[in-house]
Amino acid sequence: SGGAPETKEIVIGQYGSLTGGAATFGLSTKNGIEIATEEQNAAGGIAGVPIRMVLEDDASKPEEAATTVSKLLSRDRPVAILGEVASSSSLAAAPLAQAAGVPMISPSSTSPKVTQVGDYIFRVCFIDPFQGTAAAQFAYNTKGVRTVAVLTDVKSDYSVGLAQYFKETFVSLGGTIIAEEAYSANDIDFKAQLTNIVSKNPDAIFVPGYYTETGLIARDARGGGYKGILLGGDGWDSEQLVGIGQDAIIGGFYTNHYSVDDPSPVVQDFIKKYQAKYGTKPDGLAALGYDSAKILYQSMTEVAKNPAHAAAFADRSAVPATEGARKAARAALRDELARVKNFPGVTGTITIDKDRNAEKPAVVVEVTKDGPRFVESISPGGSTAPAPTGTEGAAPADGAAAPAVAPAEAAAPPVEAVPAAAK
Amino acid sequence: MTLFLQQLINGLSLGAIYALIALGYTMVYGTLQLINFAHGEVYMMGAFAALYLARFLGVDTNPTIPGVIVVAVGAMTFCAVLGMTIERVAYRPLRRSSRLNMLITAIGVSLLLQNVGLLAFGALQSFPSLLPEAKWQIADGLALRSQDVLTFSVTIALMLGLHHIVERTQIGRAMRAVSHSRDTAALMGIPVDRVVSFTFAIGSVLAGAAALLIALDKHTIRPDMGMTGGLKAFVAAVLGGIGSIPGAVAGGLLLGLAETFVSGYLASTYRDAIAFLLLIGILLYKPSGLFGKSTVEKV
Amino acid sequence: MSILELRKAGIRFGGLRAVCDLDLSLPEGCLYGLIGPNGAGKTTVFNLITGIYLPTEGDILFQGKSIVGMGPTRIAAAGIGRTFQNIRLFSGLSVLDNVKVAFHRHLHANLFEAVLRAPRYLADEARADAEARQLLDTFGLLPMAEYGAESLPYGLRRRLEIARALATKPKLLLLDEPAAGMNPSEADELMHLIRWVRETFGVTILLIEHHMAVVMGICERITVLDHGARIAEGTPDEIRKDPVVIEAYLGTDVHTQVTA
Amino acid sequence: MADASPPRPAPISLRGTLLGYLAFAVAIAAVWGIDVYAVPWTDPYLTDIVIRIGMALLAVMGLALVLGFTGQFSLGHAGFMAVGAYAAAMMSLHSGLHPMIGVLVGGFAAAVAGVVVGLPSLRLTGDYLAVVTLGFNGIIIVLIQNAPVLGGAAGLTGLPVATTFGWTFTWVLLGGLFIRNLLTSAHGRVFEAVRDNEIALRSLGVDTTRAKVVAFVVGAFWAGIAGGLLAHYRASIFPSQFQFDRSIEILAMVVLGGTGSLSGPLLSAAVLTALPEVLRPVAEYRMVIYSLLLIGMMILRPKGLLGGKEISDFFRRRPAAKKEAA
Amino acid sequence: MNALEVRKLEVWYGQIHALHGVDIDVEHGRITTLLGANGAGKTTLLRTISGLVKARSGSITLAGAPIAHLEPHQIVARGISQSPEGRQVFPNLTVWENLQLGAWTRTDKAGIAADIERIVKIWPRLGERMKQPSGTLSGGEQQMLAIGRAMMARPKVLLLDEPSLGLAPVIVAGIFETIQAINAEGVTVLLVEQNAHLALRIAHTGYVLETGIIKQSGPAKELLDDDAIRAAYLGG
Ligand SMILES: Nc1ncnc2c1ncn2[C@@H]1O[C@H](COP(=O)(O)OP(=O)(O)OP(=O)(O)O)[C@@H](O)[C@H]1O
Ligand SMILES: Nc1ncnc2c1ncn2[C@@H]1O[C@H](COP(=O)(O)OP(=O)(O)OP(=O)(O)O)[C@@H](O)[C@H]1O
Ligand SMILES: [Mg+2]
Ligand SMILES: [Mg+2]
Repeated sequence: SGGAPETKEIVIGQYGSLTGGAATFGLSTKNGIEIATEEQNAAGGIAGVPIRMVLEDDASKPEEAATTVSKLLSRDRPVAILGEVASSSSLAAAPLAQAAGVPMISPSSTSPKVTQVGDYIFRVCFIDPFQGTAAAQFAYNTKGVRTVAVLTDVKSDYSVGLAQYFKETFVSLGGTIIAEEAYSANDIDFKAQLTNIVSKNPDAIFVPGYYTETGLIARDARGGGYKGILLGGDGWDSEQLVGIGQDAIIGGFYTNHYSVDDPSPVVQDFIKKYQAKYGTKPDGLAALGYDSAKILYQSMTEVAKNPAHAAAFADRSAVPATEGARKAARAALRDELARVKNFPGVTGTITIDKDRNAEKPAVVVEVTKDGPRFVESISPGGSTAPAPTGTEGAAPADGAAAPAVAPAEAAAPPVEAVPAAAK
Repeated sequence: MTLFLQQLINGLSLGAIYALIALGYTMVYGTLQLINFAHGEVYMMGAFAALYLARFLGVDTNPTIPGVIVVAVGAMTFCAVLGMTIERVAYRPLRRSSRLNMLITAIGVSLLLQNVGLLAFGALQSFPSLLPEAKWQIADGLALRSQDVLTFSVTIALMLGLHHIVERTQIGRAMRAVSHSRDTAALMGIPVDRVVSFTFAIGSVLAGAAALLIALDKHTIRPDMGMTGGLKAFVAAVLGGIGSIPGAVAGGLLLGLAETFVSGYLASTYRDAIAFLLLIGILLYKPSGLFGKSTVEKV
Repeated sequence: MSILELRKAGIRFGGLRAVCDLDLSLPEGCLYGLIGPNGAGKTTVFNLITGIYLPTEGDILFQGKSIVGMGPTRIAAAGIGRTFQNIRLFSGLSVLDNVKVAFHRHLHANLFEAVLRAPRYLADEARADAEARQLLDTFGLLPMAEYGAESLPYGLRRRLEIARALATKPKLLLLDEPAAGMNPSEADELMHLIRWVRETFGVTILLIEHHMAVVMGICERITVLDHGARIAEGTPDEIRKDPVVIEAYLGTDVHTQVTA
Repeated sequence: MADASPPRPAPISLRGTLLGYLAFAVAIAAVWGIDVYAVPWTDPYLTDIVIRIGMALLAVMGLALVLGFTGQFSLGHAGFMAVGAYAAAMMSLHSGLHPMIGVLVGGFAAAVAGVVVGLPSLRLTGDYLAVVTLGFNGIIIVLIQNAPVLGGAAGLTGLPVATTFGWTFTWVLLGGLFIRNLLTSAHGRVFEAVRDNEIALRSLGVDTTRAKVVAFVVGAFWAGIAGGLLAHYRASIFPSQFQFDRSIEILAMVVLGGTGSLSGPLLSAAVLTALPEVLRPVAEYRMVIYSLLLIGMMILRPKGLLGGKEISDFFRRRPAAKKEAA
Repeated sequence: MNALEVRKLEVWYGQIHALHGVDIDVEHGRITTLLGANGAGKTTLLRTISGLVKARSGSITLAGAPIAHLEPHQIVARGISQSPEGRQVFPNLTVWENLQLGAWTRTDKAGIAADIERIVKIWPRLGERMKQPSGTLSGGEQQMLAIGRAMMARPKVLLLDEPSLGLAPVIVAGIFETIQAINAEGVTVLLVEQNAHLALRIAHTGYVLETGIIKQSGPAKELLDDDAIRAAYLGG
């Protein structure tokens, strides 16, 4: 590697919402990625070359997300790109990464459309159809819920999507949706909708929104006299949830990527590091950020076993001669990412499927005074929860008591339809 | 019927919140003809000031009446100082230029405070219960919460107090005079700068009061709460006839009721659209708002 | 034939009858004065004629047709031009453009021709420019054609308003205190100007004025209003001697009468 | 105040017009020349910023007309962009025509929305109009969010990508020429007169409602074009892109550029679009600094970046102020 | 002793040079009038004295004390009040409220009420319209209000900018009498007026301003007889 720059480094690009409406999510993700990168560099980087993370803010706007990726691609020439949280931003930027042949891993965009953009686009989170299905199965099978009211954040594609998949599965299981109401992110008052819902007295209320509102929703629901089950998705995951919802949210359930009380060393180790560095417990987005970077680095380490690829990773010069090598290295990285199997992540054991989505279990946790408590783990498809490397990412904390609910049929999380699965 | 009454209570309680913030908007507008977009952010800052003050004094874990009063007064004072500072630094240099310029500066200040808030306070924080909370079950499916009663009564009391100040006192007359022409007001011997400062102080104290009441009700405060709350309050103030104090309250209550009843009886997915449509309808019918005096423009 | 006729016209503002039962008939081509104490309702009469206020009673006919309810734009288009007691210029426009705006109704080119600079538009524009400049020249404003209207001193703003009203090519011109803010010499000059305008453009003029020298000097007939109602009507000489008018309006001070 | 006189060149000559057309043709040729010969060799990031500036210019020129010249306080400009964007996107997705035809359709759709909003609401003034247009913006977003055919909150994806440098700036030149010519024509005078004194204008027999609606519709049309281009820029659009904050952003560009100026707002559109890019190195402090700069610029240049003038004024020799009282 | 002295006053509006080294003495307890054509700079001078326009250079003293650096409201507090050109009543405030604001610098409630009485006596029309928003008054009524409002401050020096503008002749006579009466109570008056005849008749001293320059000055009687002035300002 004669013409290489004096201080060798491998550049990874990252874009996310550091400002704007989704800033808190972007910042969590950034923190998780930062820890992974520090770990990797402490362990010698990739084949001895340190990683340099170039971070760009997209102000929570899709078209700016595309601009940041365009900047990353043309200025920083990264080996791979991490981002975004919001599906809309990932969707706007992904075509650029795809066209440039640079692998992009979204930590937490759950819209199925994102990875459909092309074969360079990956994700490490489960997708909405799966999460919706999981929540519906939990409600119907585990909690015996038969009637549900759904309260959706109409402004959020995440919330609308999740609600949609939940409803489809829940109905196909035999349940009834007896009320559908909506709110908008940033609302502070939900009494009107909940007065309606409570008057119908459903067994459960499914609230696929972000913790910022769901805590308040829980308060208004309980304040309105509701006694049934409150149910949600990974948007609930935050240390703040109980502070906002107080007693009202205690006893609620939500599906999540991981559970902080999971005793597995991968999880506890991550939590410890995170807490030491940032002073709070990591939320799901931080964990996903961490996993996305870990998977990337593992795959890069694998690819870098080929010295030509290793050299190409560290080389950012625009000389056409090296361009081919860089392309080849990134293609190899893409292939490697597509092969990821049973990766022991904080957010469970991750396998990248043929659609470049993460096949992994969801966990259901209960909100308690002392934080989320693991209830059960739900695996996708027909696969049993794998536990290969001794790090039982998805292992139930309180023994085998909680059943791993598995849909009857195997179905790779399909693209537009819900797993025809559960019936 | 109980459902209807419950929704009515819901609507009034939401409306009182809008009204409370709208009062501050209207105060400043009445004097400066400035839509003070930063008002929402003063309100947000007031909420965080109250939180940190409560934590600092230990009132959050051990609420006492004097402690709560200190927190309330502290938060309102903080808002007053912040409001006057904003006026001094960002608006006063623009006195001589158009209202639109001040509007943009206001937007700039609003963005600034919001982003500073985001960096300083993080996403969102829970606000402790400082007052006892009660709920009266009037009938099955019909309940009234003490917070709603508190917010509503404070709003009405403030409205009456402000109305008195603006309509019946010399300083109130001076505010209205300044709003028409600063030069002519100065020719009366009115110290325009001081009147404007005073207006900002009052408007900001109102923001502080609103922040505290809402934080005590919702127990959540966030750096972007000014944006949404502020926007709704702005709409409420205009609907009521901007510059009119009873109008701000009427506008706020109407907006709250509209949103609630649309959610309750029509479709919550279309809530904002239908509520806006209603407001547009009202404005087309009464082009200067519910209580707005059609600006006296004699030809 | 009378070009303008008010028949028992009137308007109330709340409890206040600002104008009531007013009959007024303007012969075509005359120069007619409307005077009366402050608050008598003179400006209100103008506002009724030009459609800014809707009369609550009576009828207003212009060239024999009722114009009640037509709205200011259509009434102006029908041929009634006016100036305002509180001057209303387009402060962001130049003096020249203030006048050119008034030609707008007489332009033939549509919006797209204007944008594409079609020949028809260019012809329009050239014509408007020439006519506007000529009008400004007449009013002694040509040297200031390119200045912002805002920077004109008070007296010249009044002149500009008259020029602008004339540019609409009205058949009836309503002037609300055109000599206000002018000193006697300037008022004198204005008097000649108004007379000249009437002769050159052949317009009928209805004039509100408190400068008695001007009113008495040029008006052929005068109506005197008080409390919204007519208290006298006649030639300047009759009016000057009318004891009711003297009591209510003119006063006995020689100097104010002659020179005010 | 002597320089308050607007720089409208007196009568427009045939020769000037022909020269203007020639200059326009040259400019179009230059744009496509750059598109073909320079853009492929340019840093895509730079091109990206330039294209985003182009789209901002189109949105801003419409509002400059409505707000800066006609004095109508509209807070819903992003709503018209949304109408344009979604109309264009639906055309492209379902008709198979060239995306630029979709963009044109988007412009017309926004213009129709302009009539629908403008006719009833333009009898309101000032802040009341602002609230109504803001409400319209809100309604549009809610309708899109609730329309499954429009993708709802998840937006529309898989649109053809067609917004290149060449097309963007072809539209910018067309829009710029259209609005500049409109403003320097008799209609432009009427717009400004509406802003200055509506009552006086009506007393001159000019239909002020019509004038306002025309300004509104023209403004909406170009906002719609901007929206259509945005839809075909990144293959996807989302309702969240057209919310109130976007309207505010456009408003800030117009006011910072100076009301009553066309090139001022265009300049500030470029500045305010590029500024966040320039501020990238400060990462999460970006918006803090951005807002500080916005406040600072407003205070230091209260009449707009160009002080209420047009760029061309700085090149034209103005007649010396020979102001003497009469 | 002069109540008001203006020395070498230079005022610019941006590029426009509105006042060129103006010198004026307003004698204590007298009526001084300022004549001049449209745009001569009369209003500019009054606004500069009141502090609304800041001079580029020159000095203004009130009873010997410099005031040019003061804010307008401080100048009012020192005893100079003004009835501005174009009336400038506060349209949304009632007549009574306008008058109250005129008395901003005062605290004697009884005195204020008495002064309002006095004004109503001079102009009964205002009394009838006490509760009406002043924006709906006729032009002349607004002018009465503007003068009355300036009197409410009980000024030492009263600046009047075209007080007779738009008033009915019978009222004009009354206004000039009122000005004389106010002056008789010891208030110094600086009067800008287009009605030069009347102004010169009640004034003691006169100044003639032309395009920002004082062209002539002297006892009012002399100016009244001056041929050039007759031709320029008094008409035929
Ligand atoms: N829009 C209105 N609302 C209420 N009162 C009004 C309105 N317009 C006019 N008035 C009242 O009507 C009366 C007549 O007013 P108008 O302006 O016509 O008087 P004017 O004869 O023109 O007097 P001036 O010579 O002083 O201008 C006044 O008393 C005025 O207060
Ligand atoms: N705000 C302003 N900006 C620019 N120029 C101004 C301004 N105000 C006045 N001027 C100019 O200053 C000069 C003096 O104006 P001023 O108003 O003092 O005249 P005036 O003597 O009061 O005239 P009038 O009798 O018409 O009231 C005029 O040339 C006028 O155009
Ligand atoms: Mg009048
Ligand atoms: Mg003057």
